[in-house]
Amino acid sequence: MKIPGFACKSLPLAVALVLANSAAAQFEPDPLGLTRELPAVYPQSWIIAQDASFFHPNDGKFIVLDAADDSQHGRYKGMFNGSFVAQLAIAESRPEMYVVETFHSRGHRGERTDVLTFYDKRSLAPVGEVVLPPKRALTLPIKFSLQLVDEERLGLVFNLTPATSVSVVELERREFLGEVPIPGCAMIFPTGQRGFSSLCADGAMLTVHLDAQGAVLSTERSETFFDAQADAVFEKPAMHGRMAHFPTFLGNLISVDLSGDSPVIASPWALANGVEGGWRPGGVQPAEADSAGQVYMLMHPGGAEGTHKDPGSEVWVFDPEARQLSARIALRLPAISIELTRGESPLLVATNINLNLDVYDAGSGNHLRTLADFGQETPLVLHGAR
Amino acid sequence: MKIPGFACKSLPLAVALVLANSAAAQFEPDPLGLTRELPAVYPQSWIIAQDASFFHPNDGKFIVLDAADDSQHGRYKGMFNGSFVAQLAIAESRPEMYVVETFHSRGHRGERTDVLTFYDKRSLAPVGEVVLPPKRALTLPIKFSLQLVDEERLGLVFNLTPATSVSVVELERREFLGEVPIPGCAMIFPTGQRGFSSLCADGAMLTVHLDAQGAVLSTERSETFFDAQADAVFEKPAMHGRMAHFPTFLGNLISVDLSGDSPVIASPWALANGVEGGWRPGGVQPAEADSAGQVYMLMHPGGAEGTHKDPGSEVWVFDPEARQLSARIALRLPAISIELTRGESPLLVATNINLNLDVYDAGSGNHLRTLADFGQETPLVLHGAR
Amino acid sequence: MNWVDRLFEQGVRGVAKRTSRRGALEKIGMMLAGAAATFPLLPVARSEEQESDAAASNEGEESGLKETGDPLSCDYWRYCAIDGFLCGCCGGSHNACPPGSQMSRVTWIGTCENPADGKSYIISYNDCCGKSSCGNCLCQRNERDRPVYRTFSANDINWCLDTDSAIYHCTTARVIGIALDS
Amino acid sequence: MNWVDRLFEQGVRGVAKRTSRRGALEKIGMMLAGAAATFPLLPVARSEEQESDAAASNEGEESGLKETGDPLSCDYWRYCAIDGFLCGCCGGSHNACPPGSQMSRVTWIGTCENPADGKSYIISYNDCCGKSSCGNCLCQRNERDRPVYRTFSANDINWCLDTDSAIYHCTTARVIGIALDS
Repeated sequence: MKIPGFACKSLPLAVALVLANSAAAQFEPDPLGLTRELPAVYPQSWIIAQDASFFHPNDGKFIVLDAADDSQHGRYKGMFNGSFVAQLAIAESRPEMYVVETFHSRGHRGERTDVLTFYDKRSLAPVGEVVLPPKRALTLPIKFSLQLVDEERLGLVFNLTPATSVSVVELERREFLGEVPIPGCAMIFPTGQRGFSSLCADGAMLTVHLDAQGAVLSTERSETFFDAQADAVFEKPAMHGRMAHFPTFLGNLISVDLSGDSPVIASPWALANGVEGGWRPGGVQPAEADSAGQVYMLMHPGGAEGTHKDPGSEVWVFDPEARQLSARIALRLPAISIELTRGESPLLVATNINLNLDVYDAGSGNHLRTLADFGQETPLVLHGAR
Repeated sequence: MKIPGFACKSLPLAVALVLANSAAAQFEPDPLGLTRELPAVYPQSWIIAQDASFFHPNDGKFIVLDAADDSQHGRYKGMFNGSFVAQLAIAESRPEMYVVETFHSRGHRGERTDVLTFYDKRSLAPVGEVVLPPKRALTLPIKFSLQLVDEERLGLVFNLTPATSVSVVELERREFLGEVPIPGCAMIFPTGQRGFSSLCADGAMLTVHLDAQGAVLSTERSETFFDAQADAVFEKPAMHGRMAHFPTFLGNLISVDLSGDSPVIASPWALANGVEGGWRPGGVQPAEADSAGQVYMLMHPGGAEGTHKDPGSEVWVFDPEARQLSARIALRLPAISIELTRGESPLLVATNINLNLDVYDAGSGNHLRTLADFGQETPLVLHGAR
Repeated sequence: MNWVDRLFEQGVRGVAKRTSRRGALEKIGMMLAGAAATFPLLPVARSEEQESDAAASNEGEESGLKETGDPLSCDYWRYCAIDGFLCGCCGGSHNACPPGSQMSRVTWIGTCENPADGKSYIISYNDCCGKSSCGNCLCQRNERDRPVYRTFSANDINWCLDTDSAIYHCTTARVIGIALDS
Repeated sequence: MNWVDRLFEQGVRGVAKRTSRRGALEKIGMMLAGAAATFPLLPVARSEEQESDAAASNEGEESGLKETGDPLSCDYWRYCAIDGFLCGCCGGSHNACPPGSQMSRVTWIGTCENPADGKSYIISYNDCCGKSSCGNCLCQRNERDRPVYRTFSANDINWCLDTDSAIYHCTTARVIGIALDS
């Protein structure tokens, strides 16, 4: 459908100017195509803020930030997307990160496709993907919806249709292996060499061990150890290695050792024992551990039925072995999520109720800085980078 | 990969309660599956706010609002999505609206697909689509990137790759017909029966007439009538029927009659003739006409090179036939876009610099209400509904 | 006062504010803790109830239920365990989806006390799906909300599961029965 | 003072505020008029210039160009006609893309005066593409911007056109020559 008589119109004059002058210029023109890269191992002070973009959830973001950097631009290292309440896992043994996300062929309609996307830590570019059964759990961000086991050879994705199961992905060959049903149970807590545990509605824990091909080797159900109606355990434990510290709604802590084949479940103890004020844990991501195994917990006073997602006005620091409260950090602003950076002098980073990130010295509790205006909408969950 | 020994876990107790009681209840349970509908012809006071969601552009929205409704919830009629700076056209002869939008197979990456999506005005549901060459112009919202001609039988989509062309779609059969190159020219201004005109970089107007199959019947190039360097015409005229009133950067108005086969281009006249202060038109959508043919223009004082997108502090009302300024409306807040509702007593709606919509009586200039908090991010352009 | 309300009282995010005495929560920031709207398992609902063909009719006005309160306010009694955008602020109502969205039929249920008669009713929180977040009147009340393993009472789950699209738009609150213990 | 600056002075939208004396514009609201970052036609650039393989190296520091001002500020001289998010605030720099984004090679050019030597230079505003809006340091300066029919000088166009993805992330400002008329 050509229009006769139309010639190619003249190039803009400015182009001619460039060509005429670049040879004679006293300087080198800026190079074309430069793209920044990041280190293969992220510094200890880096975190990744998971922005679910709740008001625009197809445009979720994972924003890489240096929590130790006082400069607005210097702290912003890069960003990668995650579509429709995506989940993130970060490998330690290779420079990779994994995002499980959901697309529709026409944005908000059309065929649904669930994908595990592989990101290179250095380039922040997608380097591979595995298409999954379109069953992954669509929930607010919970770290235990995507976990790595078998020395990071297998990726496990929590599904909810509402029937619950786990999709198994081989990460080196980038291959979907299969699906393991976990009826009545939810979430993925890595267990032993190549297994995982889940919390069940009846107050028990289900443990499944896999073989290298992702097939079920064995399953085991624990005794009932909590009552979801009377005192539910959060499905978001503070993890220190294979030790999972589960807070409960009423303010108990139940530590579960998942290093062996069978979970070893310790007796609960009261976090606020002897402290007045009805303090309870709460928030979106209420509990985390540092590299030394100390447990940090967002706490709010006046706890009652329904306050388990209230922001915490303090972070309490516990020694889980001694079963002791070792410090209380009064927050500058109430917070909904916390994370600790790695290493001996960790930073405590908290998503405050303004949806900015407050950075504290975890040892002294001193507020160091606030990370604001980094392109975020709803940075609900924080991940310590590595 | 079944786990032996797993039975289906018990249904929640509450379900049993429902079943046990619903028969005995003294009331009718709420019906299931109700969905609201809208009228096939929208009331005169309705507008559609085009939210490009510039910070999350894959989640653009078209929000249907009643500008005459004082109630926060009552004014919100519904919403439909538009992906990645979509464009909207509204049919008058049938209850349909058209959105041209862009998808990638993986949200922000992967294969690009451009689509013209058909919406039913009553259901606000997508009822069809035509896949287009992935060439549509990705710009900030401009109404003249998507236009209807031939008594709304043909839809025309402006392409920019950066070569410019127009995709032609048959709207009744929902079929892509072909592509018309318009080198050196841009935008679509419906002309005559089945044609369109475009503005060209050299200051001329190109007019193309099509046959019913979308093939080019004739093309015509006007005399040069403006200088894009010295005094560019905005590519966003105020349209009244087939009469296009183009403001220029320096504040002239050039009216072009597009009702016949050839554009009839009137001589320019100065909008601010005799008014002190260096007033010029400006904004994202600076000019609109009402049903009577009056032209409304966002104006800012102190105009200079580069101020042509500044928000206007006043709306000036012109009689284009008399070439006269007939009224000045001082805005409550400066605005970047305006629109008029239909009918004899139109409302003037303006996107203010807070990104809320101020509603004025177009006749008196009185501020009536502000439409805020309707789920918008960046409602850059307004469309009078019909 | 709920912490979400406190957030708005502080006015810390300009766009996040109460817009009327209704107390309907608006816009950003309030879904901080929980929000995807959603609700535990009632697959039974699919078979037990007739789907209505009527559009925007019979939205419960003549159901015989004694009513009080404002369905556009987060305080409304039926929302005791809701977590999401109120469909009444999105072009729908407390029991009808906005135009162009599709109601999920598998839902989560809550138990709320009706102040008009003092009885507790079973509420089915049907999500409306297929368009992106409505963004208006985000309402979060966590009473008897439980973690995701208690699927049938966890409000962090998106229940656009049996719909053509998994994308969440807003949430309704349908009365479907009387709770035995009331 | 630019109207965008005025918007922030007014502080009308809580999230939209200046965050430092740099004057770098932050977040929402500022792209009100124009913004998709982008810029007229220089297809010639593709063939005339060598693409560098180096990552994050030789970002212009030793180019021999006299420099002044702050590349993280919207006031920076190279940005005289930019319209978009500054890549320097997004993990890149004024002439390098953030990690994982891809630089467009067909670009629009502007002509800006360098206050350090009083000469006018040709600036190529290469977009970085393939990730969604960076959202930081939105900077809009409309000097010599023209409507879309003047494609090579219209800043309302998204120039992620020769890239793997059409999605716009942020914008760089590369000096590529001296303007004859300076």
